[in-house]
Amino acid sequence: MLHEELLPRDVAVQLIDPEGTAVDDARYARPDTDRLLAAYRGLVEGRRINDQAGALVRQGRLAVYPSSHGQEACQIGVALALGSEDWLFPTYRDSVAVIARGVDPAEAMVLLKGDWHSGYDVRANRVAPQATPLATQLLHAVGFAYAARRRGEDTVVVALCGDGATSEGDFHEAMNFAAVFHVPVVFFVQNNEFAISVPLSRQTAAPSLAHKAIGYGMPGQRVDGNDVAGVLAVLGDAIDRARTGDGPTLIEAHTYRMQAHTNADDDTRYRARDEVRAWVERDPLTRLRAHLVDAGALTPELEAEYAAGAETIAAAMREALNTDADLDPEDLFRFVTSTRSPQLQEQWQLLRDEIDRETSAAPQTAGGTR
Amino acid sequence: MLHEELLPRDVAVQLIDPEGTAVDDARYARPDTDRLLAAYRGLVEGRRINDQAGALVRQGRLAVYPSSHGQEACQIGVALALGSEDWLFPTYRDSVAVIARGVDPAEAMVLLKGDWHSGYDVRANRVAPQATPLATQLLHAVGFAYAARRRGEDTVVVALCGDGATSEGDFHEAMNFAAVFHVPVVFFVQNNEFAISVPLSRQTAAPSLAHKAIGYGMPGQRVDGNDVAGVLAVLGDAIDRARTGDGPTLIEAHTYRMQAHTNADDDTRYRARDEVRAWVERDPLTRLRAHLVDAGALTPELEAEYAAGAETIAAAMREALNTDADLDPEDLFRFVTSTRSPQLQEQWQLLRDEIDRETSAAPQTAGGTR
Amino acid sequence: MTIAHDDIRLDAAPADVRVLSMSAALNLALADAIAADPEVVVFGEDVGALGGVFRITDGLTERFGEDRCFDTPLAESGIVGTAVGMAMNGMRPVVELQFDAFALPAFEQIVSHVAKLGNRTRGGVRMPLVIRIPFGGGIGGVEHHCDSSEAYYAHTPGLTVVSPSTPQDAYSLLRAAISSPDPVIFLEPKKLYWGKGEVDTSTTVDIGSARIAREGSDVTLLAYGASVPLALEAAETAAAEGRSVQVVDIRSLTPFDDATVTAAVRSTGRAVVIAEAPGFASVASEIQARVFERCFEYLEAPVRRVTGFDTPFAPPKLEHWYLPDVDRVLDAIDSLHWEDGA
Amino acid sequence: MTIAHDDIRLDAAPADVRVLSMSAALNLALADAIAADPEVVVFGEDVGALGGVFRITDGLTERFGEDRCFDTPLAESGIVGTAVGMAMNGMRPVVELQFDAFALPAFEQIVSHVAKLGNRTRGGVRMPLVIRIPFGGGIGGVEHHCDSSEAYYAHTPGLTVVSPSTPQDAYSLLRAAISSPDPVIFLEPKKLYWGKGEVDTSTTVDIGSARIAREGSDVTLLAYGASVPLALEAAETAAAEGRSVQVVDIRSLTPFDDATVTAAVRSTGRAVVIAEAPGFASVASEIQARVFERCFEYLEAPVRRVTGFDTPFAPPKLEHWYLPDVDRVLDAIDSLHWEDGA
Ligand SMILES: Cc1ncc(C[n+]2csc(CCOP(=O)(O)OP(=O)(O)O)c2C)c(N)n1
Ligand SMILES: Cc1ncc(C[n+]2csc(CCOP(=O)(O)OP(=O)(O)O)c2C)c(N)n1
Ligand SMILES: [Mg+2]
Ligand SMILES: [Mg+2]
Repeated sequence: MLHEELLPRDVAVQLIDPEGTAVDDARYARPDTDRLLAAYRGLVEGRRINDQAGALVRQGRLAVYPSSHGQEACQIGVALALGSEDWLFPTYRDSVAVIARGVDPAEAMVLLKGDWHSGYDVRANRVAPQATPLATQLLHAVGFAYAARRRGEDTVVVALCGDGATSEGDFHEAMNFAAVFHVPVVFFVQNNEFAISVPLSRQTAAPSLAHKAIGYGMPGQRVDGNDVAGVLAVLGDAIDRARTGDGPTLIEAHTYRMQAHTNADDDTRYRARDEVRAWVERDPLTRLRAHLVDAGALTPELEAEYAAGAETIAAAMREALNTDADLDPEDLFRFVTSTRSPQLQEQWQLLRDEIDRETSAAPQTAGGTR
Repeated sequence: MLHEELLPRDVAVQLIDPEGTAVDDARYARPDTDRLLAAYRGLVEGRRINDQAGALVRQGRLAVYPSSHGQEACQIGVALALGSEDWLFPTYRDSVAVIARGVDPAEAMVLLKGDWHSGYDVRANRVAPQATPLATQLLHAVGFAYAARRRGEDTVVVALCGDGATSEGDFHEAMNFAAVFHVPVVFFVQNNEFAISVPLSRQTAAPSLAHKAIGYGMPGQRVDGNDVAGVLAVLGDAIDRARTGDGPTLIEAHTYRMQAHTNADDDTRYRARDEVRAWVERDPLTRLRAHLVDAGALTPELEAEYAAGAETIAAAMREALNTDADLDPEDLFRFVTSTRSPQLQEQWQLLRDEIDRETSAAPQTAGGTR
Repeated sequence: MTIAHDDIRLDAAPADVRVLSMSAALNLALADAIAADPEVVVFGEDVGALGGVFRITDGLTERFGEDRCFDTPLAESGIVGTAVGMAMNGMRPVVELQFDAFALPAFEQIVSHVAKLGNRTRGGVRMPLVIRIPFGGGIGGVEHHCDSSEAYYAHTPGLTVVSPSTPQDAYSLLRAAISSPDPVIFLEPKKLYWGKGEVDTSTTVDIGSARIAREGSDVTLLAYGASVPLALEAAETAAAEGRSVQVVDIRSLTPFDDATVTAAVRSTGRAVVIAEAPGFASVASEIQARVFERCFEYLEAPVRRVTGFDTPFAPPKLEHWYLPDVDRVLDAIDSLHWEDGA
Repeated sequence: MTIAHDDIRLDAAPADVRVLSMSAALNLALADAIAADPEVVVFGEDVGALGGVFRITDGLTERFGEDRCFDTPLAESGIVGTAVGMAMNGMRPVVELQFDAFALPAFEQIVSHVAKLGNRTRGGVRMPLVIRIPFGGGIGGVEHHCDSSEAYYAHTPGLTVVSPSTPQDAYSLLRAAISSPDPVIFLEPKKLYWGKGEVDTSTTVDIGSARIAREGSDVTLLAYGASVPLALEAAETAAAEGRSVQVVDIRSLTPFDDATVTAAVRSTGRAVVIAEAPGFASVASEIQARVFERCFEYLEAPVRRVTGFDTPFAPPKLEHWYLPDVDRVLDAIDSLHWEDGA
């Protein structure tokens, strides 16, 4: 690859514009209608998941929820672009991608509900635990891909992070290790213009985040992150390259976080309502819907079917989250190491005694444990 | 600045080739003869310092010495390019630059002698302590430059690191902070092709280290690190830009570490003698000498004068290092914090008692302290 | 000075004293420090327009401008490393790291430079910087948001480590930390951010001094941060059961106030150390060991400790089982070989 | 098993036992582990062609190929973070971090992931990885090359932390660490790298077990790493003065062998803990506190500790004043309230 080919385009790849009009591209083909329909279904479900989670937070059933409202094209694009043997390394904001990948919504929400730190079997759907410490998971993705390639598997790993996370040292080290070891990883950055309150302009002075790629000797590309067709095409291309041994790629998807960072955040403190409103016009659902309706592919029946599917997921989320899990205090000690140390056993006994006394005392003296 | 202008050239800037022939450059002017003579004097002294330090290690007077033999054009280029109000943030390998900047050789060697961690007054010559933890000092340089600019000073900070250090997360964070805050820092990477035993090809897959700059939105440039004229020109240009408010620059100087990493290292384990020998022909001294002799500027008298000057420095080093410093055990406790804590005072009393007993016991029972 | 959880009205307090939450007291300390010294700057992630995720820097940018309080790129080593350079060049940076676990990327800068630069340069370069870290649990936060990492810092020579337990100390200790020529790790107990108390801005506190938070003669509770109100509550309950419990707010983990602590425990002959962090190789073990060694002849019973378990911090819904609570403290007190056989 | 500093000839030893330096024993353990399990890989800075700055990986690349032992880019968080991903995917990475202080850039990965991933996933993902770190002083190294950072790791729940003091334990503990399904921080006392001793490759050692390194009845010395030979030397000297000194090699800092340690100290009634690291909030304070608490009724005197000072590690020429030495240990023993009034 020539040096110039490592640089991203000056304008992000876009295959369907905000009005739903097809945009032709010399390099990237638009996914076919079936795939776009599947993507649309995903977007509808993703949006519903975001809305439902928001409602559950307000009802006190979720401790916290970092919404990907507005970023669903990235979330669904990632889930669809991955092959079944591939792996996803997501962040706290990627619950929609995690669920779209097949993880049970209730299990995906365990972290945000507060029952445990991660609630799903990572191997069942090939999804690593959602990572909170920023950019750290990118390195795990690199090591994971290294091991897969070493075993001769053709697994590709897609690692997600946000614009803010690109400033962390671990982002740099992950990109560099990936390039030097030439592992099958695609780094997919959702540039949603904010890291909590800090806008991209405070995060970097680079022409684009994708321009970082050449510094590692890997190709970088920019895509309109609200255009699921573009995301699928650019991501698909990078995944293919990774699978065939052409090494890692950095993709920057330009999107926007439509809601506050989490429910605990107050975004009126740092951005104007006008700015947020302007992005409504670039909504990933509206444009794909317009495109598919224009193409005659999206019928009212299909729309109703998708909406119903999304409702089913939402209902399942409500049900799961309205049930209080039976939590076992001994779990605190069960998984720290594979064999429980004498110290932890002693500590568990202390706690068990307390709980026992509390339980037996409860009938007599409500509230007191002594 | 256009995006393309942030990219380095495909071929490193060179103003004098290995044979000593002048190379013209559209952008960078060759320093005048006086400056080149000053540089040559510096190279002669630098080489002598490296040789002398090596000898002192063999004689057991220095604990360790990371030699910059072969890299003197970088060391001297940096020292000469800096204005007197500017600051240098060097590494363990940059003793020659530190001394060329004005630090007393004996004080510069305190670390390597083992008397203390750093031996010079950083403010006297505006040289930060030589840094051992790789890339960490780049961030200090950024903060330092930030403070200088905030006070309205036109100080420029030049921060040094090696090729290996560019892989560290702190390199990335320093570049990014410098670019975002637009501070007057020049990052000068001496790519000497090795990080201890690890060759550059294992360190990065990038077209060049200078290609990393665009990922931060700052210009990157490559220079022949064995051509002091090129180093002075490229560094001078970047320093001027920084001083006039045009922000940071990343410079990669391509050079070669002619000796082992330190005296403790055995470079025959990881590189062929032929490879090392090939670089003798690109020696920074030979080419500048040829150039200046050809130009009629470097007379035998001047050569003798420079050699004598270098001998004086070497003699001073020998004298300083052959003297055992009077070390005070209380120093262990003196500088930890500005006020000694009761804990440290207690611990010092313990040690003082031990030493007192040892001293009084010594005459009677040699060796024993009880 | 105890925490008043009621929202006492400002006009009810004497002229120079205000009733503030700890978060407001910290905000006031930052504002006063910025106003008092042009070299004081506050920066970190989201400390500007947002005012910090806990609003401790609320309004500072608006009031003092971008030059005095500003956001950085998202990189903790970058934040601390840059602060080191600023401190080398005459500034007094006060940086915020968002949560304990997110201070860890800066650990090399803190241990290898912040803690050591003064010593490395024989005092030639001092490090007058403050690293503020919201610490501890009790707020139902998810993983990585509730750790207590004071042991990492307290074990590192060269660092001063303090933690307030009242709004007054929050104000006074933060002012003292910012004035200190040495680097200070300033740990803010998240759980206490919203608790209120009187703050007299003219009150100063010496770093290195513990505080007798409650007098008592039977047993001494040694605590810091969010464990201090817990200790006070336990003391109250124990009083009802007829035991006179002294509470010492350690407040300054390093330097440590041996004089106050030793005298306190010698006076009662019994002690329990309380801290949220996992107990193994912790500040609590240090205090326990010191007290044992210095009060050996005075002890009626082994010094006990009540700490977090040696497990990762619990998820929100299991937190109540993890955190030291009044009952656990009372149990520890009960185990101290009382003559009445309790 | 004690360290024989004489260069005993190989043919003088019995058939299945070799006399090796600790560095050779570690090298052998790595080679044997690589040979035994295809998922074991060794990587880090300079571990390939160079064989590591201490030559612990000498010859591994040559013998087993680049696939089994290789150099990485120079980035410690990268090394550990990549190892985490490998471990998640079935490999058994053994990484080398060049010196204690240069492990610090990886601290976030170690604390937030290596230590916690197993717990986070309810055991769904285990972390069978080993992080080898040359540790401690005594070799005249310059700043950042001689620290002892075991407290940072031992305080972190989820990590197993071990350190050998003999070539035999170096071999057996490293094999055990590599076989462990859990992450192990393996601390190699630099000062002991070149000391020799017998190594029986069929000897196994349980992580979590301390070792009685010397029998004795008057006082127990508790030590690990390079402090073990120091303790043995002190015991020898004390014996000459008529005191019978027991030495326990802690060996496994976490999990901790309370049973052995408690029984040992109860049997003598006196104890001194020895470690090089600064004492404050250290593993030494933990041991001291544990022993105090568990042996309170058996103690004739307060448990003492002999540790590094609470200062940054000393420069080479001041090191001898900094490091615990025989005299300091003997002084501590002398202070233990002996009936003979010594
Ligand atoms: C190492 C680390 N530092 C700080 C945080 C606190 N934090 C959580 S999310 C966030 C902003 C992340 O921004 P970005 O990477 O753009 O992702 P986004 O939230 O926009 O999806 C911050 C600062 C963290 N989780 N990890
Ligand atoms: C954070 C950190 N990791 C590891 C080391 C050990 N170390 C010292 S020098 C060195 C190689 C550095 O290579 P490079 O940056 O190219 O500089 P050079 O020595 O070639 O001048 C290493 C790995 C260190 N000093 N700091
Ligand atoms: Mg973002
Ligand atoms: Mg190099």
